[in-house]
Amino acid sequence: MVSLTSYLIVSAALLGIGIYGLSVKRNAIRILFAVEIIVNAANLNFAAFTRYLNPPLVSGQVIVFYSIAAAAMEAAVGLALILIAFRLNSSIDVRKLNKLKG
Amino acid sequence: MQIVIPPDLVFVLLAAVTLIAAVLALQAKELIYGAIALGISFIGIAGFFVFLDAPYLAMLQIAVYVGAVVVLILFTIMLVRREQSDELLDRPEGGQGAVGLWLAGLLAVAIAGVAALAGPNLPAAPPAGNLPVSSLGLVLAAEYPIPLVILALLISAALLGALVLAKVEK
Amino acid sequence: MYMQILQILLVPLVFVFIAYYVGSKWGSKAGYLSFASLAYSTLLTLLLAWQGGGQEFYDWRPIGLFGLNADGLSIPILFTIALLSTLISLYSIPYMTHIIGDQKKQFGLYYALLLLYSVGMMGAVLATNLIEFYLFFELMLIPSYFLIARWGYGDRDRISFMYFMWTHIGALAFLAGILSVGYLSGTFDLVKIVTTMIPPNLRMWITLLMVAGLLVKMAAFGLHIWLPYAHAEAPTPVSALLSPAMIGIGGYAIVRIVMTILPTAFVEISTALAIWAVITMFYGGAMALVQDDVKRLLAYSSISQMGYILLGISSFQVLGVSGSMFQYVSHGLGKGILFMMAGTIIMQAHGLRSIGRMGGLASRMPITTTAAILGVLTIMGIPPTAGFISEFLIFAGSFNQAFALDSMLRISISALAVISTALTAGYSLWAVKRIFFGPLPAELSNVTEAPWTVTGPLLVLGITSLIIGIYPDIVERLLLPAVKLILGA
Amino acid sequence: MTLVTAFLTWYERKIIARIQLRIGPLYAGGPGGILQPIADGVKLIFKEVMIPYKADKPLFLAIPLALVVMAALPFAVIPFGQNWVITNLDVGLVFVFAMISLFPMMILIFAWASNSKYPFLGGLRSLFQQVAYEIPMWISALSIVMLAGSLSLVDIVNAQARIWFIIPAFLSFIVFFISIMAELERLPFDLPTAEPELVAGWFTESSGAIFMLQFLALYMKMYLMSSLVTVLFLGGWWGPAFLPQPVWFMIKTLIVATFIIIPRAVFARIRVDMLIRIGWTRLLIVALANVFLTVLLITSGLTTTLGI
Repeated sequence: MVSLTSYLIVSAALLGIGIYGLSVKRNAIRILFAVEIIVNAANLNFAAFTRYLNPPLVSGQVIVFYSIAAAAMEAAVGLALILIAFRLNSSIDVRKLNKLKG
Repeated sequence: MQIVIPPDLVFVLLAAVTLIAAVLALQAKELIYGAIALGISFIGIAGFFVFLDAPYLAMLQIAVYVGAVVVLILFTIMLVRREQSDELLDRPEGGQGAVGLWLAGLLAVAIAGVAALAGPNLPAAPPAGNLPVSSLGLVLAAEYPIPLVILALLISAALLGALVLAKVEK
Repeated sequence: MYMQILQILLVPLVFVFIAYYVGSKWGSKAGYLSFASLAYSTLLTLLLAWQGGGQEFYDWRPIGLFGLNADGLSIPILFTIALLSTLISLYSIPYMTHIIGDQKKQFGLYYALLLLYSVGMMGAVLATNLIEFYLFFELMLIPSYFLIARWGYGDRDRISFMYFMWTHIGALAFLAGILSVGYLSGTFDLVKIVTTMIPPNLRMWITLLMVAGLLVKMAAFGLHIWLPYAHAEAPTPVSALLSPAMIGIGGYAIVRIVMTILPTAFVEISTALAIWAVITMFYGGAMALVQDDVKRLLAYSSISQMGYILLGISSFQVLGVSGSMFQYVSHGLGKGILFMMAGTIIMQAHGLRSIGRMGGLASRMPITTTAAILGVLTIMGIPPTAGFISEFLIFAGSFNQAFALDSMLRISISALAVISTALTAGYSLWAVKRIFFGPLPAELSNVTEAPWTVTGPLLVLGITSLIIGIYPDIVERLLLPAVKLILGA
Repeated sequence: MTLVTAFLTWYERKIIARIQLRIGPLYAGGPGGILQPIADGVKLIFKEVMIPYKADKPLFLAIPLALVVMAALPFAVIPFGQNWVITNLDVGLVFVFAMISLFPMMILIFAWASNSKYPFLGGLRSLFQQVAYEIPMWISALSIVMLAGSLSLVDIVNAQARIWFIIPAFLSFIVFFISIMAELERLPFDLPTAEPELVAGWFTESSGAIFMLQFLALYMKMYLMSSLVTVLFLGGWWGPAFLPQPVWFMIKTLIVATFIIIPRAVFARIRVDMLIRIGWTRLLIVALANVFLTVLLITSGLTTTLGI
């Protein structure tokens, strides 16, 4: 059978990919991608732990449920922000979003 | 003749698809392809959820992440598509690429290392028995009703916020 | 293993002489010897941690027993010091070459002093006897004085003298406390001293003497004057030992000695200490925010971090105290990285220390940048680094105690302390941004990445911080029982 | 499945021809025009596939296939009879909805990939419409889930052994039906493919086999929706025993399909703003009200007397 460790390793790799994207990318939409990947890595961990360590209880799944719901909102608000930033700045390069700088 | 697929193989394939798609999502030249790869990666995660006896989460993952989040992302990409310098935009500045790579690598190695270290203490196989779908609903309603309400309020707030933000001033 | 704990101290001590001789002959090669001996100590410490600790006692006739106590409280501290000094002896090879040049003779002296310094710190952590502790305490002061006076920057004679005087006066106050305890109770062995042996009317005075002496070492606000100078002007490898390893020993000694033998008196002054801690945190953070010299910034940051440790100790509660000791570990790792990072920049950019003239270095030194980001995350207490766990424990302990005492003052102190973390985040993130990102100044365009003897130690520290942050149980498992024992909880 | 689709296209032609008294479709091809779909298929397969200039080739070719797969997958959980189901998934209903929710994404990508103005506008409209109507659809199905106490389609049908859910949840049925009309982009909701405005909407640029695949997927989706209505509201396979269960299921599905088809011949197309407003302000509210109604129904004990 697949061990819990392998799930954790997959999740760690996803997290690494996400962190990489978060620290390197300049396109706001890509940054959103990276955030979603990180959230997914966390979700995977919750689901795996709840399955392996605490079978009758599904609290981990509940947290994933909340997390998915929150991710949808986050995407909606984030994209609305990106849209408005694009409208104001005609760019979604996070480096160029510095109009607030005095 | 029945072909028995070993679960390990499925797991490895799923992991490969998920991870490669995640990398592609960030590295694909065309943003649209990135979004599609992101969708594939999400579907891979949904596959893991099925493996983990959480079919409801898997379906939710597909419906919400792929069906809503990726659609929203695609939509936004198409709205801001005037910016054609995608590749230029995503070329990391200075040594950022290397730093990001090192940071991500170290983090992943550390977590995977701890997971492997703790490996002997962790169960190698899940306990027997299934998690019925209805248990999720029961736990949700019996133990976490207040977070559920807060979540609903949060969603409404986020919806209104997004509407206000994206509204075109006339 | 035969005399396992003693070997931790004895092997580097023997190598003091070997390193001196080898260094005088072959110059910087002595660094590898020093590295090897300290690495041996580090491995022994890890082995001890694996075994769950141990004690050794040797006859020391007129004074009592010469004991070495490696329990759950001292092992994490010991490990931090051992790891840092191991890595720093490797790091010193290129760095001291940069300072000393090719005067081979000096390398021997440098490594001999460095080893002696490490032995002093490790011995102080392991001591079971008050006199023994004091001796090791002095043993770590004197080599560091010579290290600063000989190879420091700037006005090094004056600064090293100031450092010596301040800490020595602190040590004397502490000595006065020790001697009175010894006189009143008739023994210097920590385990044999019981509070009741000391007359109640003297308890408070002795506690005040000891705590004041240790607070000088910890550079609490008002007693901190020496620290920014000493840390900023010491040669960077020495700063990287001074700041993360040495000053925290003050906090360790408060837990190990004062809280063990005089718990009641300590509780009485704990609220004052908590207020003092918060003032220190704010002062250090605010001063760090306005510094332009990268090493002075880190020095003030250390002051602020000592405030965290003091706050945790003053909560007088299992979570808070173990959080403080955890903070020693994570601060050691994080600040070690950051001082070594500063040294790397000084070395690679030929003495450049002003943050205002740096920028864009990420493109030239990616590994250093990565390590520095990890260090900054550790200092700020961001998961998944070790700093998160320790700060969380400190604040949890502080709030728990505040609610248990139902004291509005304490609650507001804890809340203020949490707010002060914003200062930490402010100065550290801002510094990273100014140093590593943004446009690269023209005069830095030919800076290159440091050799592996520099980047290797940086990465080792970063990974250790990550591992402890992800799996804090390896430290907490040792700390909790020991702290519970001391607090009698 | 392909046969069913072919049959459906024929069926649609016939009905519309009857209603609108068109001469051609009524008499063309074979006995009753039954060969017409086959002729269509052969023609479309042999036609050249035109790929527009600067179109995104891999996506342009892959999406139609994916559409067919997406439309075919949910049939795995639709129960045609007591034991006539490929897999009885615990979360069958959510699975169907999840697959349906993938359609707008596919269509949008395809529209973008064809690199042309009209398909893109059509794709955006399709996205708006399907996302807007997905929500009332989910919420109206919620009351069914509450009544049946399960997400498995087999359990839902079993719960209707004595009374069809269309009776206790009639409001829900109406909302659901309107929503699937919009989801299927049938008239009067066929804005994404409105001929006078957008040539042929999001499949303007498709031709030959590509067009055939899309067409196939759309009609399969229609059949899927009809069977979903049957499962959720019309008691699935239940019926008098003189016919086998799958036959009952087919008959009911066909009736639903008929009702989906008829409006095409009867109604005019509505405006975009009306469409969105109906979806978000009317249907959503009715669907939510319906949920409360169902809660009342269950708590009042009426459902137990009805024997659900």
